[in-house]
Amino acid sequence: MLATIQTGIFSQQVLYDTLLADCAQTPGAIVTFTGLVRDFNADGPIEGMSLEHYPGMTEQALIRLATQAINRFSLQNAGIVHRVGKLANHEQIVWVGTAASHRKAAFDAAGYMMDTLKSSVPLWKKEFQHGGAHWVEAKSSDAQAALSWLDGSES
Amino acid sequence: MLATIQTGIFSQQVLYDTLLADCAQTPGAIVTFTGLVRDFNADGPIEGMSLEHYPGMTEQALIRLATQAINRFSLQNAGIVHRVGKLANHEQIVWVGTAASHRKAAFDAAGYMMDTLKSSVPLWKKEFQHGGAHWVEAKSSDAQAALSWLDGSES
Amino acid sequence: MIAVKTFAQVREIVGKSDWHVEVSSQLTVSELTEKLIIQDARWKQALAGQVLVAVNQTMRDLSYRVQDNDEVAFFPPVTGG
Amino acid sequence: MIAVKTFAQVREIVGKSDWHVEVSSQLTVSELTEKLIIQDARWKQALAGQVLVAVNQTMRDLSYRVQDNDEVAFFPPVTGG
Repeated sequence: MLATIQTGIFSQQVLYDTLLADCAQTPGAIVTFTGLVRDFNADGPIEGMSLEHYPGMTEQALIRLATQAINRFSLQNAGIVHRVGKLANHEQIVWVGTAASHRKAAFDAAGYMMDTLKSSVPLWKKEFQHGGAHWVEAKSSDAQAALSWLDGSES
Repeated sequence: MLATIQTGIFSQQVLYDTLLADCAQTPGAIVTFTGLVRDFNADGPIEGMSLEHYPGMTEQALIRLATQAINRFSLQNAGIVHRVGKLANHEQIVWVGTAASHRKAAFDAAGYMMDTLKSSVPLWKKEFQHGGAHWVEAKSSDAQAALSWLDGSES
Repeated sequence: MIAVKTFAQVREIVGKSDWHVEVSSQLTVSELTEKLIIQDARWKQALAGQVLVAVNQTMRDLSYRVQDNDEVAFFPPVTGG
Repeated sequence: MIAVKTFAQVREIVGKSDWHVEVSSQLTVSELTEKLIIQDARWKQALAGQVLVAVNQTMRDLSYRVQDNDEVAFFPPVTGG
């Protein structure tokens, strides 16, 4: 299991190899998701972003998320890497990887990890635009109820 | 768009970079699926497999599959690489990659490409087991109706 | 002349991948299979299971009419991925 | 003493990330916010929008009772991924 907050860039190959190396059996299916900084939003072009986290709590949330995905979808392994700090346009923000016997579990688990990450892990995005900066609005306040989920009450 | 039949191994990093390089705009979401040879089936351990294809028709089917996924899910790019010939246990068989503005389209398109590939692209697996060899049984004959789909009647 | 190709189990049962059938006029895929069985009785066994047909690399059914210079392929349900 | 941490918009409004509140007995998160507003009026604005609370890095609501040595964090809805 791999769960990391880091400022530096990550390598697709290294993360794929790490995910695979930690599987007890050879999985039949590996799914990866990578999120990138786009160079525009609804209001026009942006000039990069920065990401803030809650040191300690954010790392624990990622560990719980990967662990719970492994249990819930019977994965052979799962990994999640999220960057924080200043990120330029087009840079990688987040990587999620899942390894399972069959493709449905690998796909479902990767989608689930991204959904849960977006609603439940303490991370905040600020976009630089028009010479200023603004915090990104959360998509749905309802989804934030899921934050409590990562505290282990459901596992 | 990337659609290839090959005997040699492929590199995760090279395929990811190729998928991304062909996008006109920076996508926000990249999903990859990789299928591996497992070392057992329902009857016990296997000793690798071989994959046969229909030269010409198989390549065309992969090109149609990637093109139709791009159109159907408004992708910025899609790729598919399938190996043929003799493959040892644990080797990579297939890679599918999708690049989209948002994660739902990238996930849905990658799942769709794998489903369609498994039911609709002329490829046949033979497993080596117990000193002999046997052709893998198709999962569902109904699904084979989808073969006609790739002929362009729906596009 | 019609070029006939076989793959996977079908190829193994009939013993080779490439066949040829002389035709004097259009005929259906079904009629083509009768000519193949006359050429080699193993075709009867090869066509007994579920077999798919492609004409010029496009999927067709048994009633499709083939003509001179077509390429007709017979193969089992696919199992890639 | 309770250590109070702030993140993102909340931190920017109150002007710094780390705060401290002396307590003589248990109090609810809601009562803790009253003490923070007394310390600095900017807390009133910071808590006016949707703000989440974690006590010792576990999500809690306003009625949760905090005690000496707890770490209480206030932050907006999350936007990672």
